[in-house]
Amino acid sequence: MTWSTFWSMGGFALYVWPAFGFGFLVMVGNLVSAARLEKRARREVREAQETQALEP
Amino acid sequence: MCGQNMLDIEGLVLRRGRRLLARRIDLRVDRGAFAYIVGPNGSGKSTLLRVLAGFGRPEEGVIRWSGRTIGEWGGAYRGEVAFLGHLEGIKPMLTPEENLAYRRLLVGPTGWRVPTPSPFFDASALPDLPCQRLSAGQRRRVSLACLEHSAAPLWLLDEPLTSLDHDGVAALGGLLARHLMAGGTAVVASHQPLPPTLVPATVLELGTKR
Amino acid sequence: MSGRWSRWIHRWASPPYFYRASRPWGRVFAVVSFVAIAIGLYGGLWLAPPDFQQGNGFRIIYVHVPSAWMSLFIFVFLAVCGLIGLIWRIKLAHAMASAAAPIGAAFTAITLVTGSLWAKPMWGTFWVWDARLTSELILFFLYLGVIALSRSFENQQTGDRAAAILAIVGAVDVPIIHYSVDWWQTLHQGAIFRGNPFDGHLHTTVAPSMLWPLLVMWLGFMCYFGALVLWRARSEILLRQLDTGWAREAVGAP
Amino acid sequence: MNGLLGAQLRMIYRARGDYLAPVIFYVLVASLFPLALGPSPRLLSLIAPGVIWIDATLASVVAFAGLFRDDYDDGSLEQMLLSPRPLELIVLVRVFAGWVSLSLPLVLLAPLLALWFSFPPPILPVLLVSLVLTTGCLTLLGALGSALTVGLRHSLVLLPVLLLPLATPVLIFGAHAVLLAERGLDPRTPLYVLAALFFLALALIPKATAAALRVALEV
Repeated sequence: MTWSTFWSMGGFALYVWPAFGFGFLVMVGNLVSAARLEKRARREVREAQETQALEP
Repeated sequence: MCGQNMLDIEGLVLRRGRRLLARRIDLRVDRGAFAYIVGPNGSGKSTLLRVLAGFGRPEEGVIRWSGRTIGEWGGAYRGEVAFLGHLEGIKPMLTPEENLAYRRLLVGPTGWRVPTPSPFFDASALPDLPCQRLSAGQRRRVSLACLEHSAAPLWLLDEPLTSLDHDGVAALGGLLARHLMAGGTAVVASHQPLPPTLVPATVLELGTKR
Repeated sequence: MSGRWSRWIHRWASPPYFYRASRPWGRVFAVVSFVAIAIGLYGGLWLAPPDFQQGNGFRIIYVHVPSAWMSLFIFVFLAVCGLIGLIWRIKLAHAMASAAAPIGAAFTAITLVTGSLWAKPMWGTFWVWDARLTSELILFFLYLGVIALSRSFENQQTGDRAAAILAIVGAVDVPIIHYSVDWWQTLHQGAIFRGNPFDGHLHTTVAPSMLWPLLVMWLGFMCYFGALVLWRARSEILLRQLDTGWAREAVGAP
Repeated sequence: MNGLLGAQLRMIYRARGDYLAPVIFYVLVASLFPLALGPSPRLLSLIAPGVIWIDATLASVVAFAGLFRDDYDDGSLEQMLLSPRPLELIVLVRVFAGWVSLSLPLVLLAPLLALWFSFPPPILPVLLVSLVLTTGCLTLLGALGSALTVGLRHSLVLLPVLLLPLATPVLIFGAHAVLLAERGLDPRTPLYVLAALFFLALALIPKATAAALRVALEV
């Protein structure tokens, strides 16, 4: 397996790399959405504390 | 020890959505007596009655009926309770008589009894039309007629007086008095003043933070 | 025995304990998944010899097959969490389910896209109503249904429990869908194409040098799912316990 | 239980206006296909099984979206859940009444559709049997969908998303039973599988529907 055949994937580069690219993109996207979910959760907990603090 | 037909609520904390309602509720209603729940709108009256009927679970606290918690009662608890909510619970396309017959099928032979000596709310006295064509007061009378036939010992009534006329309120007074004399128990939530004949064993004020 | 077992469940089912204890486990899974995927890619893309029939195009199976497997596994995971949540009323189970659902949908999407990217060189079109791709497509709609249902109630608990019921019924239906789509495909076998390269590959004895990267990738994806679902579940359990004391401390201390 | 069924059927008869709507929907959609694809009998008979089954599936979603909605709105759902009788049985009676309200007209209309789509008459019995089993499964699924979304206002959009993936096996076997019959092949295999699916649904779905109703009222 030389570098050149590696990149060209024996002529299938047009299909192999987008497939792995899409897979990688989605799996990283999952991480981003998980981080955003955590930020939202922490924010809502803080908001809940404030509203609770206001009530007598 | 809790006697037969005795409702005992300890340290009940109710939640609606994200708000905790009222304060810890402690209530004991003996056999043959009823509790009267008052309080402004949104103070949790309806939520309390729904939780007592098994719709929804309290955040904390224990509800015991005749010595056993609702969890211990399990499915059998359904036969013990008659619940009258904001909604009448009757089918608009059926006539009053047919609604009574339908409720009898739902409740089954054990949960049904013929009111003696004479019914306070007589379905046959109402016009024989589909209930959707009756007035709100008449529909309320149909659902109270269904309640009258219920053999369930625990009655949970949420705003039962709405849209009742003067002698309707008196009739409800008589109905509830007869149920209590027969050894039943009840919890009533209402805005309107109760008929003078009914004296609640305890009055629970919801909505004020102790 | 059952004492230890139920103690283990009660310990893990308590949200505060889960919130603290799941963090180290999440890190372990993350490291293992990173290493496994790296090794799997190296094995699959570099070491494995090209397939005599499909040349290097077959390498797409190293992302297609593990993600297809994950999409099925996670749906069963949803149903099991739903069952636990409904029967024992463990709030954490519903949090795990609503954490896992989007990940499962993502893996199903990966399967569909990589599957069609594989179909193009083999049959000349991106989409082929092949049995596996079709049932994967239906599985994708099942995922969307479960996620949509769980988010359409303003009372989160009702949403969780309704989605749990749908996930359980869906999980019972998945094998039926697979069987019916397979039967449907054999009926129309002649209509679309001669052989089925998917089948050709998986049932014949795959050379070991091609097989081990597949298993390593599978391990990598499982650990990736483990790390991610624990991370998302921590946020989901916070969202379900906003007014509790432990949530305050958990958020207070970063 | 037969009393309960009698009451349900009387209710359907009384409110027959909104129970006929799905049937009219079914016939209307079926009549659109010749307009869209041209009247040639050969083509129509080719696509007929697919058209009838997709049409029946959509009609059942329309028909059963509000199966429990009316009970929820007028409060009788609360009384149903408080009834000491097993909720699964009450749900089953409700489902059977709903099935009668949709599938009986559909089965009676089958000859009309056979005419429209130039079906060869000998396969009408296969069409009827398959239609009865298919509507049976679809009614059960519709009841489950209605119970899951009973508390929601705009469930007509959500319901198809929930139901159609679950209904695909019924669609495949239902349509292909008639397809095979049309080609003169033996349609018994898909019919047997369809019957098996129906009984599986009959065993599982009422339990799930009862659980969904309890979830909706937080029992």
